[in-house]
Amino acid sequence: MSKTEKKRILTEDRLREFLREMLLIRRFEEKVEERFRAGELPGFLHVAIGQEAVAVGVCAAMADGDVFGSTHRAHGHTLARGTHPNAVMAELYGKMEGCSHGYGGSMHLYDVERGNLGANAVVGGGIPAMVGAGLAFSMRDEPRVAIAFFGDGATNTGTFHESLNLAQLWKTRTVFVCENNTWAESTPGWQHSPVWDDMSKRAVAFDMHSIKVNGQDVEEVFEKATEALEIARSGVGPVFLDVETFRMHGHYIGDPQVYRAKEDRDEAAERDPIVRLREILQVTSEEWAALEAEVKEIVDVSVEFAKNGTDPQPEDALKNIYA
Amino acid sequence: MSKTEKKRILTEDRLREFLREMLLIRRFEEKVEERFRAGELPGFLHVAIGQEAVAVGVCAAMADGDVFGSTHRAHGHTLARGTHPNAVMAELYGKMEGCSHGYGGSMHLYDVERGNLGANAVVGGGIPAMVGAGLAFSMRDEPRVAIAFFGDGATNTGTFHESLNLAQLWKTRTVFVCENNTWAESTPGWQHSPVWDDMSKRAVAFDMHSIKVNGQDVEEVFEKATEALEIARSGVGPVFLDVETFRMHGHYIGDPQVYRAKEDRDEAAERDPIVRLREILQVTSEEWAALEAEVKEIVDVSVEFAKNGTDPQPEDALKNIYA
Amino acid sequence: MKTMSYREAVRDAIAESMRASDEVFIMGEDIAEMGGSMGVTQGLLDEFGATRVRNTPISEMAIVGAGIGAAMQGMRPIVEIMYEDFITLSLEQIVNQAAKHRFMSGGQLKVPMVIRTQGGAGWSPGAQHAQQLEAWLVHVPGLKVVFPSTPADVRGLLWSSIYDDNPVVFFEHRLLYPIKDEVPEKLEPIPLGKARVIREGTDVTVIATGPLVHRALKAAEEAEADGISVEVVDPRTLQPLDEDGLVESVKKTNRCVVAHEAVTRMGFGAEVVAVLQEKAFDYLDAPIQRVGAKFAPLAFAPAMEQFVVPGPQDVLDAIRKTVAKA
Amino acid sequence: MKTMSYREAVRDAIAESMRASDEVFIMGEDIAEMGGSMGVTQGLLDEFGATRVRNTPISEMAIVGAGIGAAMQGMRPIVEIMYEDFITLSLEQIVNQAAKHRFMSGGQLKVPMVIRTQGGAGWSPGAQHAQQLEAWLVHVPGLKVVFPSTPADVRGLLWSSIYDDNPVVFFEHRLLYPIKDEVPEKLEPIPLGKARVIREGTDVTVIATGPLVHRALKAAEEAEADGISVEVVDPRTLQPLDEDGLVESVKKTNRCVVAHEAVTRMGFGAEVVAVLQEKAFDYLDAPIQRVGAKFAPLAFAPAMEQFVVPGPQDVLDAIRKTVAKA
Ligand SMILES: Cc1ncc(C[n+]2csc(CCOP(=O)(O)OP(=O)(O)O)c2C)c(N)n1
Ligand SMILES: Cc1ncc(C[n+]2csc(CCOP(=O)(O)OP(=O)(O)O)c2C)c(N)n1
Ligand SMILES: [Mg+2]
Ligand SMILES: [Mg+2]
Repeated sequence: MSKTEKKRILTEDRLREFLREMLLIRRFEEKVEERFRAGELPGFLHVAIGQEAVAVGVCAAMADGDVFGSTHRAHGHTLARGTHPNAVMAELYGKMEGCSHGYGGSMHLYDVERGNLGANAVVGGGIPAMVGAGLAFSMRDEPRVAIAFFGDGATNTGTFHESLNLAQLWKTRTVFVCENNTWAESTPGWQHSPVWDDMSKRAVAFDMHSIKVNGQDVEEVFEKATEALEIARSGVGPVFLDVETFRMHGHYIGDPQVYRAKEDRDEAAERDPIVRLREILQVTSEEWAALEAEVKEIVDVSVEFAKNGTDPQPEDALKNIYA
Repeated sequence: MSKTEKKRILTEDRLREFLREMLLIRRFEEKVEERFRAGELPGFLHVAIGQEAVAVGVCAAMADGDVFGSTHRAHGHTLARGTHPNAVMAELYGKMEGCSHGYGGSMHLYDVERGNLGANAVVGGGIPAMVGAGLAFSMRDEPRVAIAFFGDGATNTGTFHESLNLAQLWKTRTVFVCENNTWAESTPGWQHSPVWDDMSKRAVAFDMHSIKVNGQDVEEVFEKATEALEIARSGVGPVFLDVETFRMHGHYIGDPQVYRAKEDRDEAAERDPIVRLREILQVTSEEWAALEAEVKEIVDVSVEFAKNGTDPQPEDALKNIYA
Repeated sequence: MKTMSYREAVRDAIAESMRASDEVFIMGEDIAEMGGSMGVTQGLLDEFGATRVRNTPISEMAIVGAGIGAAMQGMRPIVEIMYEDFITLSLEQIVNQAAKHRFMSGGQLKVPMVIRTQGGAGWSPGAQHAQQLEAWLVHVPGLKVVFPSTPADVRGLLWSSIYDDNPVVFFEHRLLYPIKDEVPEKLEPIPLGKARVIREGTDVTVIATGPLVHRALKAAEEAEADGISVEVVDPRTLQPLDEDGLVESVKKTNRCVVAHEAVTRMGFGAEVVAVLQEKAFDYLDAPIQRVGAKFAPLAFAPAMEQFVVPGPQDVLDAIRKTVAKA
Repeated sequence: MKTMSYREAVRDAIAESMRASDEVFIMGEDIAEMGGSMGVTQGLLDEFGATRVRNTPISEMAIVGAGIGAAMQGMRPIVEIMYEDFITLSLEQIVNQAAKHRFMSGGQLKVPMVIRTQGGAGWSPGAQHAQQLEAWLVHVPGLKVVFPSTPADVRGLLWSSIYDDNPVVFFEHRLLYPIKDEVPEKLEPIPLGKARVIREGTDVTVIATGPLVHRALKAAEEAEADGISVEVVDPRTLQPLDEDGLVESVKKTNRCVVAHEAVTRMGFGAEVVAVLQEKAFDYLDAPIQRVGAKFAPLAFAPAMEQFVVPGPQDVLDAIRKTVAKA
């Protein structure tokens, strides 16, 4: 069955909206790369170029009141869930207008109002909290779901396994989104996991319902995420989304990727989810140019916004430690 | 196929030897219970009454040079591997003649000469060291195996999962012996694991070879352990032994088991591995009485030995901290 | 006033808070049917049911982490770590997650949870069931750390910890559970961050925590016979630390002993010494003496164990030493 | 003498020991093809192959635990924990296992391994990639703890740590890696447990670790301009601690500042203060000043970060304060 023939549950408008969001994330992250290389951004950053369809598809499937936890690679999830690009960019510049008010940085993007309970710089570290949030929803019988994003590398942490066991045991309202981009930093899947092309086995070990997802197809991501969220929301148990995706760039910005074969990079580039959707939607060059212009404007504005943002005062460093 | 018809790979003599060892462990542990209740033994202790066939079968399958790590429930493994009952009992009494010279106690029995690298009071805590020992054997291409004993409860620790992943990934010469007695302290299997009657799933998640074992049948334990050790020794990869067994007594000595239904205790008692083997071997009452007498003598002597042992000097507490 | 054991006082604070608020629930290994390995939570399952009294798998990382997530969603979880030694497994969650979410989010979140744990030597538990690790947590901004020594204190402080909007690591001590003492008729919250003068005196201040409070009281009585008047102060909350309360006492007595069961080296006493020598330098007539476990893992054999763990005699020796100094 | 960066010095010690002994091997996340997240292990894979230079899964518990098992079997593993913050995940293995096997077995076993890790603020890594946690390990009998500040020291001390028969937790610092300095032509082992006087002086002793050694040297120069003669001493090994070496210096100068990048509260400095106030009480003319990070997780924005992390100015202020005291 060719992709375009597939029965569509999404309207073309909705798909175009997805395309716009994915493109926004892509251009945003490219700008971040550029600004980092220009020496404007403190710390170190990870972009998710190539993985936009996962962020957009999963976040679109969430409902108001759902919450999620992300990883060191969090820009896409955060933008896709509706945090304004200005707030994200301002955070990367360490400004008070940032979504974590300058306290967090790229690896600690929060937006609690929109259910973003935090990106996490400890691999696997954010997963159990989503079990606990899902537990709270179950205990109070609220139709809400907690979503944990993490990578293939994270499935090697003990935290991950303990979390899955607990979630399945207690039937917490949790969805686990494993973004398997086949890399953990410089370590390829086959060097970190005996079974690295089928992460679902790690969920099945706990009898957890698992769904395989092509992470380059935003429509499929959306459909399967919707299904997963419905199941989890109903209270019958958590769901594992085994998402196959591609990291088109380095692990961190500036990563020379000495460890990665050129073919692997090329392959990743060929699976670009944006190119794919653009083709499916048969977007004309004019439409595309308009879209690019619109997105560029938003990204440029975000940089301006961020640069004009307010630096925290030194003494602010001692605030927000205790409630 | 009835048990007695089964093709026997062990001679009757060897089986009788197993019976003797199992009985020795049983009577030893009963004596330990008695002496603990009499207030003679410091600390707190866990007996493995009902699980003797696992200890005897697995340890008999080991070769010189093999090593193992045990748990808080370690008397059986230690005795089965050949540590003298005197040395074990002396350790429980905290004497210098003890197998850990009074530094360890029941939960920290060591006998490095016989490959016992230590019982561990942290659930799951001893598992990764057996991966590392098995790694050393692989790196040096030595035909030796490292065996990790642990319970069903331990399979919920992150340490366990990380260890299995690493062992399988690196094909370490390790055998994992999961003694599933369906209890983690007071917590029944169904309260701690979504899949609690088939622990092999947790190994299969890493593509590890798993073998199901009836832990009440010492012959089967020996056969399957032998098979597992052969595989691991050859270097093709680690093996998981999914052993079903029964804890006939409480979690610790003195445990009133308020949490446990009478039926469950009765069922456990019916699966007594010693009674079973005695029947299979059709041991006569006279033979049995002789065996009991022999074993009783050994156990009684061990208590005498232990009581007459040397108390460490207080200042010895500051020795053996650094090499 | 009525009488309660330390164990009952912990249980009472948990039960009262669970009666008062649906948000409070408790999870941990073997806390339900069995009532906890120390019997602390006995009866709670019957009263509150399995939804709010949750037996957990042996997953020290995930249960603390689940507590964090539930706390972020407005619950007030109490997570029990059966022995302090196993808190080593949860530290990533406690230190990198619970302690920092509020800060890293720039104040958007709070994590109101209590991590209860216990430990302690003196009954031959061996090297992996007796460590006292409270000092580690005191090093971590974002956490509160409580270590009460009496039934009344543990009851009032646990209540306050449960209703504190921050992650609180709450240390109990195995040998304190059976201790009985008077407690207020009705539970009275005790604010975190306030030291308590347990015994007044004029010649030397003993700042002690947990079981050492009781050992210090014994030592104080013996010292009294020698004509040495000993003041015993229990910080109770180690973070935030009532520095003023401690300084005040030392300014009065001019001599000080700091005592805890944890290993002396890099133990909580080091911090107390560092604070006092700075804030009360001119008042100190003698070096502050530290009393704590000798530098060794805990051996099993009782004779060795006793040698390492500080007892009343060690406190008394330290008192005498500090008083002897001209 | 030749010149090496701190990074090269670490690499050189590893490579030399791997050349010298088959038992030495290294494992950690991304240490192979990539050469480590800090580039420390670059080239080792090429020289020693994938059997001895092992990329690992993200399994901080298992890789330390595997190191323990290999060490028990006569290997000398070096396990790298990419950031100190993640050592929180390995503590059960380090503290309950590595540190105690020898003791619990009554001397039957030894665990010769090195756990290398690094951390440090000053480049906006955020709250989960910058903690300095060396104090925790100093609290644990059975471990040795090393924290070198110069290329020569890191080279000689890492060699000694690798050949030490005990588990050694070896702290490096992110900002030290590029620092270049003279090192001996041929690697010279430096014994663990010996402090080093880095700069002689007579008015005040600054005891500093890691990056604070360099910041203290800057401060010392500025103080010199004010006529204050500063001695800078680096303990280098925190466990065992060269107490005599530190006491000796303070007995000479009568004043002391202790400085590290870790949070001041319950930091390593507290222990140093506690030791010195006891052993050099009569020699101290002023309270010992502590310099360390302020009590906060590390904020991302540079202005906030700088405020929290101690710099040369903080050391200088402390020097002035201690000298000002009559
Ligand atoms: C516990 C822990 N160990 C190591 C690291 C360093 N680290 C950061 S990202 C990463 C790789 C993560 O791989 P994966 O989970 O697949 O996510 P991806 O980077 O592919 O998005 C590593 C090892 C960390 N942040 N946390
Ligand atoms: C990490 C850790 N958590 C909790 C405990 C307390 N504890 C001791 S034994 C035990 C149950 C272990 O169950 P299992 O692994 O099935 O072994 P069994 O007791 O059945 O032999 C628990 C919870 C511990 N020792 N270590
Ligand atoms: Mg990945
Ligand atoms: Mg069990």
